[in-house]
Amino acid sequence: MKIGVITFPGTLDDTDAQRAARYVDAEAVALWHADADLHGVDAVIVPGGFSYGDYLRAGAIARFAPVMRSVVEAAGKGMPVLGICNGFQILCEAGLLPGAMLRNAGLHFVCRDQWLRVENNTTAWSSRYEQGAEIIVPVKNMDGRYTASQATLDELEGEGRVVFRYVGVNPNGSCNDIAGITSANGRIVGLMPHPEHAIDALTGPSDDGLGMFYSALDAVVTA
Amino acid sequence: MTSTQVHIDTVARAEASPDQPQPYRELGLKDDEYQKIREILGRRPTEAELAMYSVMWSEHCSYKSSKVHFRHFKENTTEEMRSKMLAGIGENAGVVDIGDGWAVTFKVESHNHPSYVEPYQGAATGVGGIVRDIMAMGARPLAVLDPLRFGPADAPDTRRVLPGIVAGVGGYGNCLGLPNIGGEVVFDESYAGNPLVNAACVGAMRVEDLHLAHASGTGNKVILFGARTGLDGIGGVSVLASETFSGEEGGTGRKKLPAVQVGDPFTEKVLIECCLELFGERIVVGIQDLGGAGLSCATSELASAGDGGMRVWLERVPLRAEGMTPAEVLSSESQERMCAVVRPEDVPAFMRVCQKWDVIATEIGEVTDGDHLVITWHDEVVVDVPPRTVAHEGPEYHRPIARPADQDALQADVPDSLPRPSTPDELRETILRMIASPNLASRKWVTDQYDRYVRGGTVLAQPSDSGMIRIDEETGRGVALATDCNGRFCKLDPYTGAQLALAEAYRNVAVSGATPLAVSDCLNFGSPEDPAVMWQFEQAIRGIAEGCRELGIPVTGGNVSFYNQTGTTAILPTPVIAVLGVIDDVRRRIPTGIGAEAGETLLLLGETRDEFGGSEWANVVHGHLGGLPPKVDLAREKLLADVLLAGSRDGMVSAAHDLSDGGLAQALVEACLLGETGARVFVDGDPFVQLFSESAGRVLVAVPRTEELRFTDMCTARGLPWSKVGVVDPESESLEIQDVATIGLAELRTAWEGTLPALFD
Amino acid sequence: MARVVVDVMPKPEILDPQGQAVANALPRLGFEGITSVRQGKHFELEVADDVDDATLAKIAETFLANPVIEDWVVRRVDA
Amino acid sequence: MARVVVDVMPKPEILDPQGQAVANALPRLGFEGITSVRQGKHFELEVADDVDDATLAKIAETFLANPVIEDWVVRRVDA
Ligand SMILES: Nc1ncnc2c1ncn2[C@@H]1O[C@H](COP(=O)(O)OP(=O)(O)O)[C@@H](O)[C@H]1O
Ligand SMILES: [Mg+2]
Repeated sequence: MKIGVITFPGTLDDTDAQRAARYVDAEAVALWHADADLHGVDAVIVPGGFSYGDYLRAGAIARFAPVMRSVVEAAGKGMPVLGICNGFQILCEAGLLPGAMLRNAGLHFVCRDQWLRVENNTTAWSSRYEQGAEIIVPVKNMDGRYTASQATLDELEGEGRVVFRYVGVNPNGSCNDIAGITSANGRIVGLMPHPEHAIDALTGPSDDGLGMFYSALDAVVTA
Repeated sequence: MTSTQVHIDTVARAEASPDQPQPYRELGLKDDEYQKIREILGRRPTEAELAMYSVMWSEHCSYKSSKVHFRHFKENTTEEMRSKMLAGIGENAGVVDIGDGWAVTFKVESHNHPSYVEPYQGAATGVGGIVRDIMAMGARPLAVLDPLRFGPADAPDTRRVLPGIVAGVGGYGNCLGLPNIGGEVVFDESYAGNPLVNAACVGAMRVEDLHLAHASGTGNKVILFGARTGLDGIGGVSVLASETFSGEEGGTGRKKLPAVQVGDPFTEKVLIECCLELFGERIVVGIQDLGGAGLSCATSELASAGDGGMRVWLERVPLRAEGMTPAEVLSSESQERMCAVVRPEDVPAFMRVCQKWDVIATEIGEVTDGDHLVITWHDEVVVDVPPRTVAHEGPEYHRPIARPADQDALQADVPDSLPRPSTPDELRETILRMIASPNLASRKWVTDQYDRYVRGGTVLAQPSDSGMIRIDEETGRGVALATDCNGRFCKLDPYTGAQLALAEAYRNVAVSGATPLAVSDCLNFGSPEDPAVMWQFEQAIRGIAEGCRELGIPVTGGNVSFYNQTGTTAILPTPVIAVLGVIDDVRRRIPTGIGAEAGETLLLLGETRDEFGGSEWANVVHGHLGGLPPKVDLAREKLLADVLLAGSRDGMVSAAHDLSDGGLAQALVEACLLGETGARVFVDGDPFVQLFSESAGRVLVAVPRTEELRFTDMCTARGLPWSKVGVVDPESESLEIQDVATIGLAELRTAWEGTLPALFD
Repeated sequence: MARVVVDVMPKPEILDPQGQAVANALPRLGFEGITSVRQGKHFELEVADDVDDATLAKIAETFLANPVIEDWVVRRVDA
Repeated sequence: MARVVVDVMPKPEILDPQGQAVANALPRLGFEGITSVRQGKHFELEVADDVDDATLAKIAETFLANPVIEDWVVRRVDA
């Protein structure tokens, strides 16, 4: 099982996402933004960071990278894709997921250990969790306030496509406390919190994030 | 020749017009300094040379007022201490060997004055600058810390300055992908017109990859890479360190435009990755960051530290602005630039790596076999100087030193007669008031704006006593870092105060289970032309140097920031000390919060005396500063560190928290809130003294019930005083201090965490 | 060479905490009478003469603004 | 009620990383002919009729912009 991890200029959590892949015994494959070749990976992670500085708008420039064309194409064929934080923003900008991210309601960068509820455990990235499980994972971002038109929100809620929801505190003013959503087919997931920082209680608040990477293994094997 | 070149001041022109008046005073040079330059060159300097000397001979770059005092460091560094250093004072940053083939480099820098003018960008570029210092050693930057000082928390200007500075530190560091693992936030009236923004960075490399900033090897190429050079920050160094910085216009040496640069963390992130790939290819002979004084500094320092000769074609420098003069190109402080020395045959490989990362790289010069730095601008010589005279042989002053006239009165004004709380109600009230005071309240509002997780190696971060990162994923080897300084103690007695800062940072590292190894400092003081300030400075530096000798850990480098004052009133003397420690396996780190294991016993290590001079209690409750600071006992600090290390090695300690500002009460509240557990505590003797004294050399530890005897026996055997002060009570939702007060955790949390959000949201 | 300005604003129905923060701060600083503030982005482009309005519209819509959350206006101005 | 626009731009000699990022990206997206981009902030204020130009200028200078690194323009527009 090979999990590809994309590096754009300004990507920060690529080594962490690679480490997370290795923790579940997957092979982590580094993918370079300028190289359209996905090098035979079975799943792709678009990691966090500030691609191109996020100077225009989070994810706005990265989505045009050659590698993203290949990701969009592979996703169309059902490859599991996970967008974390800036990766989530990029997937939204690329149209793989609906909605957009705005500046946090508090106007500050927020880094905190965040409780999430697993609202949908049928996606490629959440099948290892119990439905309704509460997990603690770091959240850290400047532009994490998920927003979408009312119609889109209704659709997401109606189809059970909200995968993770903030519990307790909503750290950024996100609509409906949404922390993460999925595509209609459950193969693409984007979330603001960082499961790759919750793979070991030594360096994170818990190892609750590992479930997402294990889920991807299952998704690939059973696909 | 184009028309713009007609006005260029060349060496030939300088020789032909020896009497042409030059604006050296406006550039911050004194009459005798200017004369000295003329003597060195045997003629008047060109405009470009003048720009170069003026920035390099500024206080900030030349350390002209402080240099003579550095001998204390030298004289107090034993062979044994020296043996741990791979690079020391004089290099971009100190480097220590931490074992397993790893070298670690760390340094603290100040960016005080720009941060007052433009809080966000001033702080941001402060972080950017220190990170490049670490890169210039060949290391990968791994984490940052930010010791900060502000005026009164409720002053209107603090509301302008603090949020901007915090956002700037975070904005740059977060975007760069460096976890922020510690720092300080301190409020005092003396910083009102002059906040302190110190920034520290730590990085690591394999020992064999250490790079020093030397340009050697005739024929080697000098390559400038990173951002384009623009008109920003010109003359910044001389202005920011100039005696006339005080907010009012019109002084000499002050330009109309304050020198503030805008940082571009994205470009710096790419530059880091590019540099690391270049280091990996082993094609970098020498490297230097461009910080204050820009190319003037980089070229003269590289040449001076190497064989001495260098030739630079200045017109090749990629520019961002039109019509820049050679003097401007040389002194621009545009950020996110580096300068490397590369063998000619490696230049193509160098360029390939830069291209991959979209980093602009330009060959601007080469190493020559002469002993002059020669810079041309379209074939005309604009600089021809012995580089050592620019970079390393600047002026050196023996400033007058005088113990302040009011020092005796200050020390005589002891806090003994200040009314103290005595009834349980008063004590309870005092506890709540103290933990909510700006200097003791939770720093969460600040630190939640910093990414502490990025890179996945952060083992401890705020609010732990020290930050800790894993360096080696295989072995678990890591480092801990803490910065501290209590300026109030330093004001009362700068020698002891500086040693107390050293002791506290040392202790903070030790309570995390790491072994303290080396020291860096950032010495923030008022004007060196004030003999009273120079006395504080000399006392502090001697305190640090002699303290380090006693602790057996070397000072590997540091930074001096003078002219921190509002009008003629200096800031509290603020020698910020950073201590670096090593831990062979981060898995045995000691956390700060208690209650990880059921039934822990709480022990207080060390002795509590009636010491309230400079204490936070005297400050908060009485607005009083006087008397003497607490006694410092470095042998005791060493013993404490040894005991904590043994306790961590043998699994005898499950949590530890050092006692400092606010004393035992503060430590107990923090330990409970961080561990989210209650505790029952008993204090012997005068409860006020027990709870609020700030005696040094004390640590609160939690030990599992099963280890209690073994641990206390060890303390007794080693001669470390200890006393049992309570037990962790996971069932209880409160901190119960027998015969004093029982306060619910929720009430404590509201008091402790509410202050900064109320002030700054 | 032509000069083009693009202003990008959060859509009216989208909460604009940045603008709100400015609005809230003004009375504290002693400025009364500002009833609402919205904050957006302002771009100034130098554009070759052969870049037509359709291209500019495309740049704004696909890149400078995100139509999900933002409105935009493109204006040519005299240099 | 009056409508006031304030545009705040980085001074020409000051680095503008945001504008630069946009300018560098445009050719990659297939848009040629944009030779320079600067990015700043655009504020839209609703202002009571008794707020005079001097006050607006003061707001812009002391609060919306930092004169050390930014220029600004204040304009009244028709509602
Ligand atoms: N500006 C800051 N940036 C990052 N961490 C900070 C900052 N200020 C304080 N901290 C962290 O908050 C915690 C409490 O700070 P402090 O009370 O100064 O600790 P101590 O008294 O142990 O030195 C520490 O972990 C410290 O590193
Ligand atoms: Mg401390």
